[in-house]
Amino acid sequence: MADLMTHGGILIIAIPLLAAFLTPLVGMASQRARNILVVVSLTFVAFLVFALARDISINGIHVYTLGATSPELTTPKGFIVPVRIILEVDGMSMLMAMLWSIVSLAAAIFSLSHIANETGQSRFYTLLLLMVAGGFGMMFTGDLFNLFVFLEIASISGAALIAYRTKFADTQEGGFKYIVVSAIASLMVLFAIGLLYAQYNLLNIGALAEVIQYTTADKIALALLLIAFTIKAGMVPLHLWFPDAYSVAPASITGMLVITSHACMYAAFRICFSLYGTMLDAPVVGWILIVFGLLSMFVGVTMAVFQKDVMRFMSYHAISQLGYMWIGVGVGLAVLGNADLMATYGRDAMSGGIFHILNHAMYKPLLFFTGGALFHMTGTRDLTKMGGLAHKMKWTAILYIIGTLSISGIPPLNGFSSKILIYESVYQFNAILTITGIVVSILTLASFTKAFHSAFMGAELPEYGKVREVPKSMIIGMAILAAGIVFITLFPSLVVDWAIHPAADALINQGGYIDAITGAVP
Amino acid sequence: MTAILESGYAFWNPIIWIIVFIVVGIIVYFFRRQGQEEYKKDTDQTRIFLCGEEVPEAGERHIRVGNIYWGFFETLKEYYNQVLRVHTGIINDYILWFVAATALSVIILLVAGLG
Amino acid sequence: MRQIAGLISLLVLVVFLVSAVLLIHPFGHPDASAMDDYIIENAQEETGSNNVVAAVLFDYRGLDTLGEATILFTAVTGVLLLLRSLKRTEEGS
Amino acid sequence: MDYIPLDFPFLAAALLVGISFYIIIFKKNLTKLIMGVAMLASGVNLFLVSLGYRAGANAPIYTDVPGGPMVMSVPQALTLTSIVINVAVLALMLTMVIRIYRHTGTLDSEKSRKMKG
Amino acid sequence: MLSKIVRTVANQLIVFILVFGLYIIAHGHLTPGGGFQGGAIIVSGVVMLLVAFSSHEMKKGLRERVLSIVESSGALIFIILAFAGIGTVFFYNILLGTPLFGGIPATGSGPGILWTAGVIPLMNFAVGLKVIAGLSAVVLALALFSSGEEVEE
Repeated sequence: MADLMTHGGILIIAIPLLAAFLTPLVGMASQRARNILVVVSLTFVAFLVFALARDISINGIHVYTLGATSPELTTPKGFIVPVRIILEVDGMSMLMAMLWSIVSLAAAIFSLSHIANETGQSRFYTLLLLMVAGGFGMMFTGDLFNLFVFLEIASISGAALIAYRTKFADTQEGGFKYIVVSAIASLMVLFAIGLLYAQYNLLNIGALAEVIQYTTADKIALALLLIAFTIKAGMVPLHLWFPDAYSVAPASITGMLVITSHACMYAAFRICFSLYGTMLDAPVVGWILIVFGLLSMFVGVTMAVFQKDVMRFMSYHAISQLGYMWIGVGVGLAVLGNADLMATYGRDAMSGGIFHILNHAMYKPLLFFTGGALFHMTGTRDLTKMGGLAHKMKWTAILYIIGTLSISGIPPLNGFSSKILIYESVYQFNAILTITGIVVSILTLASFTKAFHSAFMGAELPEYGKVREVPKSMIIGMAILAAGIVFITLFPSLVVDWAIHPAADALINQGGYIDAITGAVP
Repeated sequence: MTAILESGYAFWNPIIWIIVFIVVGIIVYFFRRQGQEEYKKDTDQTRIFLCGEEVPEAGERHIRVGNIYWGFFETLKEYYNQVLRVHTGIINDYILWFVAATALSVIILLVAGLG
Repeated sequence: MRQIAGLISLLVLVVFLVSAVLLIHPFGHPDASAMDDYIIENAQEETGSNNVVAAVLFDYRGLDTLGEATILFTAVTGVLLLLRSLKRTEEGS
Repeated sequence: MDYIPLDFPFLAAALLVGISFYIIIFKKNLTKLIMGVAMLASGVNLFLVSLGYRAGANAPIYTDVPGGPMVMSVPQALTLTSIVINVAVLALMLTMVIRIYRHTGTLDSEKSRKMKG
Repeated sequence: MLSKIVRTVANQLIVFILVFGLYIIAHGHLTPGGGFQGGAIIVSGVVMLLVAFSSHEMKKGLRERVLSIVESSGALIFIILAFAGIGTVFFYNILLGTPLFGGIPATGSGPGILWTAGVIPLMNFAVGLKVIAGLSAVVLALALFSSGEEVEE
């Protein structure tokens, strides 16, 4: 077990990769064996993630130097800077990895029935596993160029999966928009990495953070990195590709894309807090994040009320919810240099923002899955054509209600507990933020009520006479996420103490992140 | 208690809420039990009564999504016109926004560095 | 309107990119080179490879190369997935 | 030549990025847009590989090398990785464009769009 | 399908292209080149054949399914070689110092010795295999699709 944990970080990345390379071969022999391989490998990875999370909460930051003679040997003997790629896993990466493991497992189980009638299933699962590996790589890596590589893995596999249903024209369009935006954003990330490399001859985030000067070239690099990750996360006004791509993907993939969006957000936070950290002009960058957050919250929700396509409607809500996280973390960043304000409300705001990531990662994929269940049964995403489906799809309707109450922040569900943390702490920074948040929350409830009414309520419609409940594996996929929601609802404090505060502290404490790389120098 | 969430100024306990919900549920159930218990299916007891008018078909009875919140959209017409103008759906515009945002944030970062 | 906004923001971005590349070290004379010097000195001994670039690719930065091979694999899978024939579904439905 | 004045390779890379952004923003043809992305990738790759150049140095390969300083090897490895990644991206983009053309019969980014708002 | 002259010349040339590509792959740890570059050279040969003969003819000898298996195997060999070092650390060069490719050249300039560099030549071969199969599959699939033929699932 201790050995397993020494190699935990890389195993979590490498096992999905290994499974992905095996999937096409196994799939040629037997479809059933392939499905078992996918689910078993993802379950094993989820187990490893939780074991590693426990290990990190006891032993602190996990460092793994690839190809060295020992995993802890971050810099070669008698040398000052790291040369090899280093995986660095702290509380924040661990939180992201935990929710990614749960959502990817749920999505894989959901897919078993959801795409059962399509061709090319082996390739679908291969890409799904590659996307999982790419996401874990983004969360765990401590190296800038490696971050770029894993970002590309996640985006390319995501784009191919979005376009999976090739018989529709809009899927191709959505996939194309996604891959163009991803390619350009990641090339700009690469340009910024080049700028940093040219000045400091380093690629490791921790080692760079120690020597970074915040020169003019560094500022330009920061802007390139920040905006590139912002467009990948999908914040207003850079969100335009977001609903196009999310609404056409198979529902299981949409649920996973939400988390890749969170992973890009994580990368942006990592750049701001761990790479630039105290060198940063903190209030300015904090306000940039807050403005993105405010715009996303408001424009996202008002556009969502307007939508008639159920998946598009939910993707605009995803944009709106991302805004809460950026506001929470942005307020934390704005007071980064000020220890007093950080203790008064900065840390609480960041905890709220990060807690909202966790909650959103549970209820938004759940809602996308229910949208996918509706599409699976009715064959349309158009809300105007739906109605009365609760008569036939009771479980879907119940799971949809859980998701709706959670996303609108109705007590006692988990969405409320993170929103109250954000409201109370952000209020002390600037009252407008809280007021916007509450208004957006009300509009969210209103629009979800509307969608619930038009899809589920009312008399049974004659054209949906043949509709029945979705297959079991889809229910299980949704139920995993619903169980997560119920758990967080019942034990908010447990979750906050065990996962959220360590994550927030890991971002705030830049010194700890640097020390894990360079502190071990003899 | 692992359920109580301290947020600096207040606390949040889902258990209390759940207890309240259960109590309210019991009360509601109590009142509901006072009512008539048996209905005969497919008689006038279970049919929809609409002031004696003829009840429309299921498809026409359902309020479709486009008709909900009509007043809201009417009030915010100006805003929606502006916002929808941005959502062109053309991939070139997406990249234009990206370039503009990058340029703007570089300017902001450099100007803030001067002052 | 769109033309003007596009041109202005493009111009601003290019100006900043040009100034950024002029602000870093002059071409051919890098300022810092600690990591690369270490690799050039020790690559032969540590990896046994005469080609230092191959040593970097497969040893020092092996995970990048694994990722790169994975991306190629992803793209090939994606292309074959998207170009697949849809015969079976058409027969089924 | 052991010294190239005025950082020409860097400038060329930055200008290449600018030109390709112009193509991406103003050309409505999807194939041209892909060409723009390819040029953008070339610009970034040129920038990366020129970062590691040292005036008058050899390639970092010890097989029968005449001696003297060597250019940095990490940027070359990064560039190689980046080139392969961009090949992969281009292949996928072209596939999608072929599919879009099959479905809509046009390559214009405005005419072929199905989704807006 | 192009003229007979082109087809004959292409048939002869492919041998040289294969040999050159394999040389580049095998000497990846000694001279400029490696798995990706050599693989790309061989794929250029495949493209030449594709131009000379039609995609329809090519499909008789080169099946996407086979290419897909080869590609997966290449990727598997690569990741298994990386996994082999996990007794120490992932990506640790286990073959260094063993008789198989285990030699370590003298520091500084010297003639290239093939039996050096541990797992690096093997990884080069794995990557080469992957690139040849993968890019050939892409080119073949695009050619088949644009000429209106079926692409295997």
